[in-house]
Amino acid sequence: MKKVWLVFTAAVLLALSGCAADAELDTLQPQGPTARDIDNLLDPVLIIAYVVFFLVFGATVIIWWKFRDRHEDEKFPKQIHGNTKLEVLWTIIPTLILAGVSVFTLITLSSLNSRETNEITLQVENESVAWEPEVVVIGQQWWWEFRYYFDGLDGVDLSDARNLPPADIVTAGQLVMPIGQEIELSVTSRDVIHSFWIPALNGKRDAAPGRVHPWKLEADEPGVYFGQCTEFCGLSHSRMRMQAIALEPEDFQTWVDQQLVDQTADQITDEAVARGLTVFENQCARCHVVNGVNEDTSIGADLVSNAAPNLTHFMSRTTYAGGIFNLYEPDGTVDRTQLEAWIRNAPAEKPAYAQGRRGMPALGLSEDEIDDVVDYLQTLGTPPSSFIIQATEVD
Amino acid sequence: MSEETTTGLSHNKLAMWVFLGSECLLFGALISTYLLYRNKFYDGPAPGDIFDIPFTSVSSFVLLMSSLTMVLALAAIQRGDIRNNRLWLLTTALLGAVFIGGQVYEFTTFIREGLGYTTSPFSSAFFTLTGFHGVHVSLGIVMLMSLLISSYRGKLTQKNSETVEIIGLYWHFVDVVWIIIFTVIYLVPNPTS
Amino acid sequence: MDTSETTTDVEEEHEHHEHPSDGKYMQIALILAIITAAEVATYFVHIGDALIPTLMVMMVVKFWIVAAWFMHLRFDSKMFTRFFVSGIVLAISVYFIFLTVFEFWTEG
Amino acid sequence: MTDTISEEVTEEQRPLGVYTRPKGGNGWRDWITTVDHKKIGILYGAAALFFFIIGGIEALLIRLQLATPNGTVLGADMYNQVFTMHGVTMIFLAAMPLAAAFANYLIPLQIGARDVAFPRLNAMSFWVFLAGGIFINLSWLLGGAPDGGWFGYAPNTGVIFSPSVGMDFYAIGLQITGIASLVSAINLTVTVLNMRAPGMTLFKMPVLTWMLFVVQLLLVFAMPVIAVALFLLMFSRQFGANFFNTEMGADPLLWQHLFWIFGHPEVYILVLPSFGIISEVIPTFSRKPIFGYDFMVFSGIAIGFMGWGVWAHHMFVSGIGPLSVAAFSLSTMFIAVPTGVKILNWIATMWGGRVKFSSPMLFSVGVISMFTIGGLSGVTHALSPADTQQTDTYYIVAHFHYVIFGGIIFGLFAGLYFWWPKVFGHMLDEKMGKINFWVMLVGFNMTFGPMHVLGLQGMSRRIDTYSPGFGFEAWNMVATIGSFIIALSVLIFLINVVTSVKKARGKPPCGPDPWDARSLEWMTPNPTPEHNFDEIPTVESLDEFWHRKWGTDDEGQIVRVATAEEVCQKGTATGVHLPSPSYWPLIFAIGLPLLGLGLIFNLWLTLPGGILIVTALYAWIFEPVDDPDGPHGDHHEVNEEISEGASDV
Ligand code: HEA
Ligand code: HEA
Ligand code: HEC
Ligand code: CUA
Ligand SMILES: [Cu+2]
Repeated sequence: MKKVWLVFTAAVLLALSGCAADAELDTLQPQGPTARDIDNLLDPVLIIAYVVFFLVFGATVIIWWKFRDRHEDEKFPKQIHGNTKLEVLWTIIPTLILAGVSVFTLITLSSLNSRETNEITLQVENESVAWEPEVVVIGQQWWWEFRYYFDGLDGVDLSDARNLPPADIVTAGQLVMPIGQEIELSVTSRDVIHSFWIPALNGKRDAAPGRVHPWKLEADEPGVYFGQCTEFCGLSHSRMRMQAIALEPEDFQTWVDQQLVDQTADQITDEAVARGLTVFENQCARCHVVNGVNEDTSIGADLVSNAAPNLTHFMSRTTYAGGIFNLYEPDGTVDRTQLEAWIRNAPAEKPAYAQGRRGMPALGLSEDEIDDVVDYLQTLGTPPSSFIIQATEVD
Repeated sequence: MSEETTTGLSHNKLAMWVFLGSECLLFGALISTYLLYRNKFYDGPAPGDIFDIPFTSVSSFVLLMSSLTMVLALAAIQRGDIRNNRLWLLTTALLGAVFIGGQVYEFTTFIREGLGYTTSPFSSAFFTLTGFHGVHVSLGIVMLMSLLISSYRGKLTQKNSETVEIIGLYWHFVDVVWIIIFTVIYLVPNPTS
Repeated sequence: MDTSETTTDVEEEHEHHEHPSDGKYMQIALILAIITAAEVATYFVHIGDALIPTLMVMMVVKFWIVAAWFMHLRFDSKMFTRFFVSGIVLAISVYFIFLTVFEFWTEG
Repeated sequence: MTDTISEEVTEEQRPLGVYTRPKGGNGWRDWITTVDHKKIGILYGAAALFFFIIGGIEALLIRLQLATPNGTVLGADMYNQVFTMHGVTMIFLAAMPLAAAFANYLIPLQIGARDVAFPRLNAMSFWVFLAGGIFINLSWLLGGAPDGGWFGYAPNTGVIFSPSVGMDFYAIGLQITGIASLVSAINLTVTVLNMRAPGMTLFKMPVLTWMLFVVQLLLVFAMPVIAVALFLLMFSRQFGANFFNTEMGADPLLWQHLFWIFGHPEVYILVLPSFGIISEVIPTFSRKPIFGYDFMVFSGIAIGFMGWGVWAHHMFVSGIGPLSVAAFSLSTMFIAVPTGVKILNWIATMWGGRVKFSSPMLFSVGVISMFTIGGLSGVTHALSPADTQQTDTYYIVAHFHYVIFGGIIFGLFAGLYFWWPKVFGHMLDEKMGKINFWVMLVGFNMTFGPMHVLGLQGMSRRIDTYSPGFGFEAWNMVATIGSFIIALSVLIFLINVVTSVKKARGKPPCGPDPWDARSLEWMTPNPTPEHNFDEIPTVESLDEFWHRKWGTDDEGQIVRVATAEEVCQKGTATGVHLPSPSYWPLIFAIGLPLLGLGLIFNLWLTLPGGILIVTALYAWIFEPVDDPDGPHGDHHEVNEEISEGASDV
């Protein structure tokens, strides 16, 4: 029996020491300074924990071998009632250990809460803007919205997340950020409590309605960093995922440039796309916004959260519907089948309450309409680089 | 009580005190919830707009005096003075009823003035807190009336004065809770809209 | 095992002191009434910054008087006081922290 | 639920055996009207085991769903109900009542009393608990179980976000079981303070009684907090109150604070009974007194006390601000100190002893090592920055199953094996008990050990499915297999019970002292007679029973001074005045769920509920204290002195 134990602990140890190379959500493989701080705090404490455990466990093993009663007589061992010195000792030693641990905890905690904002210079519509990287993160059932205000958040009232002032960039599911920069997040929610979490970059922070919680992210290297909503938020909580996409500063500038372009109808030449636009205007525009087609964000008032993903640059994302579907195959072609299935009957792809008022409803479109609207969707935005598309693959 | 117990205290009285200890956390939670929400009156009336301090002062005074009559009822039964015991029990119950009457009046006035149970977090917290207190007082009245009934059936004598004492403890507790509510909820300056 | 100095045992005397007379109760009630009047007076007479501390002091005094005299805690077993005070102290400290964590005191 | 397993054995032979009560006659009536703390204890135990299996089956469903990625065993909606009900059932309907079973059965016996202070209230507590448990589970049939998680964070539990009646059942059902806990806690508090045998000072009470006493105090002060939280939820759902309506400026953290102010003391409410149990088992099988009795008692009190100042460690990421986080982070860490004192004292008790690893002892040693793992992972959560990575992942799930299953369920099983002969008069099979333990140990570690890894690899909790590719597949499969091994071990336990009952049938009860036990409850014969003690013993020391059996000779050697049979009372006293049975506790309890159903479905239903409650209360008050035809109603003056104790409430 004891062998089982040893093998098991060995396995746990191995796994803990980072054998699982492909774990995209692994908390023990930090990819940014904050996550690294946290990891550095945890690791030594894990070692202390192992030591304490093996002391306790070792003692029971010794008792098993040494003090097991092998006689069937009525002899008694020495009757010891206690020992005050020992008691004091094993009160003080853990206290000291924990006092030491708490010092490091406080240090890490304060660095976790410190803010180090560098302004970066961005070109926004041919103007140079000094931007303190700040992103508003809004959770709702069951996807995330990210808003960029290049004039800063000072004048932006975030107290009612269902009714936010227009932003320069509104995107969903994927937070795009420059590397080597601390990005300040303002996390809030439009309905219930969610929790925003990109394990490789930082711990999590709850998104609560009516409250704005500060948080931050920083990545060392370009890449796609996966996350998952971790506060239970109802039916599709497990299908509320997100990614942070970290780009080189130049690539980030390119992304910003692309996001600032509106989708006006006069660019459309293809007939199917034009028909798709009509479908969009008739069916989708009451919830979704495509800048240049419709503006009013409150049309989808029948949704509890009052908002659906902004689709202006839909194709610039690599996942959709709360980050659960990949928009592109690894070779860069669009996975139309899945997208059509989504538009055919979204609740069948991602559970939503039958009573509606959240999530995307099944709209009962004909197959032709679906085809057209997907054609139209495919014109929205510039596809990301193949590096991002490939990094989106999980395996 | 003749019963011998380890501490020499009666089970019933000890149980009542343990229960009152527990009630402290109940009312504490309700009061804190109220405090948290006293500013959250949304579109409805604010506490400062709507409270009628003179009126509440009178009903607070009534409840406070019911504590006196309660203790007099106890003193009477402990002396074996059944007649005065009944008198004071009845007075206590009546004073309690006046207080409850006042509360009902207060609530209906508030509702007329636009402060319903669902008007705002403030209104929900206010009605819940004072409602809980009111239910406690009402239960107290029921218990006092039961005492009176058993007194008229000849069951309440000097020997079981402890029953009166225990119900008295409950009654006084409900009174001290109101002492807190009256100060913290009514007298401390209230926000207005 | 040192068990001689246990606290809550038979030894604990529960001698029933003479309870106060009716007259005494009336006096106490009169004091309560006067404090209440003073409390209510603060609504009409403005005393500035001292208001809240004054109110709190009066509230605590009233509370204490009712508990000590009407509820007989002064005369009764310490055990009762212990439970009641535990409840009160626990409630006050826990809910004080609770409100503090909401930044209740600083929100104005 | 117990009388279905009854057997045809006459009452004279087995006055108490739950499995051996006569079927015919009014056997079941005896059970539903009983006010005997021992029967109520047995009822608690049976109900708790029943709910444990329900909760366990829910757990197995969870594990089946998660065995492979993109699982299809349960849909998302069903999954959410199942894990919520698993948590609720296990915590409130299995672990707490199983502890209550021990508290009810053992407290009066360990302090040398004939019953609890308020026998009828005690019966009421049980029936109200059962009514609440059944009520919550009725939701499966009446429109969907609760689906907001066991801590039901607002506003996700509001009507908009949780439109089924499930959360109504949660709010009202837990309120009902809460009443049961509070009443029982007051009852047992008074019992411990007021009904100790002569000479039994507080510091001669067995550690188990001490721990249970601390638990009752925690319950007394913690239940009202959850009561308020549940009222706020109920009023919000039923009457549209705005406590959690964030559109009007309400703060969703209000619920979290109230829940966890209760919730953290709750986890010590759960674990302290188990700590108490193994504090009885370990000295017995080490043949040594408990090491550092005073420190054991005081650390228990310290844990209970400190448990009130740490609740926000469940809220490190909910946005309470860095200062609060820092404060709660530190307070949480230092709870490890008194807990460590306990662990080390148990080890010191065994150290240098002559340790017999019988099945209760195996489970106790299991607690020491498994709980330590859970406690240590708890300390890693207390590092608030690290907890931002851990919270709401399977690393937390691993933590709390290690403390709960490793700390509580193992401890309760130790207790079941240890006191089974006391309660039923026959032993459980030792060999099967040991197999039971080893299978459970392996299954347990296979199930919950991998969850540490899963959590650190980023697997969130409360997800009905996960995608392949994140590295979750292998460990989830291991965990699922492990959970079925646990199920097997529970099955072994059940088989052990059945075969042991069969084997014992017709045989005389086992001896009075199968384990060379130490505390007062063993001074009554096995199974305990209805009146407990023939004569209330006078207590001189901790481990009174043991000291009456063993003395020291001139050389300081321990020698037997009396056999257990000699020390043990015969259980033959007659004419002891015991409180009479009553129907009203049960009737009262039936009223409550009706009231609840009325609030949820149709207010008219509250009418019969209310009538039942009021009738029961008044009948209760006016019911004669003694049933003239009752079994022990003979009220001789002579017996008056030993009839002390139970009040007529
Ligand atoms: C029986 C129940 C029980 C017990 C006893 C504990 C004990 C502890 N728990 Fe646990 N806890 C739960 C049940 C329990 N917990 C549950 C159910 C949850 C999750 C609720 C939910 O979200 O659903 C939870 C969650 C939980 C969290 C929140 C995690 C999160 O959601 O983010 C935290 C954070 O600090 C925590 C900490 C602790 C600590 C520090 C202890 C300490 O008391 C442990 C102390 C013990 C030891 C440390 C081991 C022995 C000590 C020694 C051998 C001495 C030497 C030690 C050192 C020097 C370190 N627990
Ligand atoms: C006392 C508390 C307790 C106990 C004992 C358990 C026991 C178990 N729990 Fe527990 N669990 C919780 C309390 C508990 N749990 C809580 C509070 C939560 C959080 C809920 C929430 O998030 O809201 C949780 C959540 C939780 C999850 C996470 C769900 C999620 O986040 O999505 C998982 C997943 O594996 C799990 C698994 C298990 C397993 C496999 C067992 C096993 O140990 C169960 C073993 C028991 C059995 C297997 C029964 C065996 C008996 C039989 C099978 C006999 C058959 C007989 C007949 C057919 C007649 N539990
Ligand atoms: C009633 C509101 C509503 C209507 C109408 C609607 N949608 Fe949606 N849509 C949503 C919501 C809400 C989501 C987010 C769902 C989720 O991720 O859980 C969504 C998500 C999407 C997404 C994924 C976006 C992303 O980045 O995650 C696409 C693409 C989409 N909808 C296309 C359409 C099209 C095309 C139509 C019309 C034919 C349409 N929607 C009509 C509400 C609506
Ligand atoms: Cu959003 Cu979970
Ligand atoms: Cu906790």
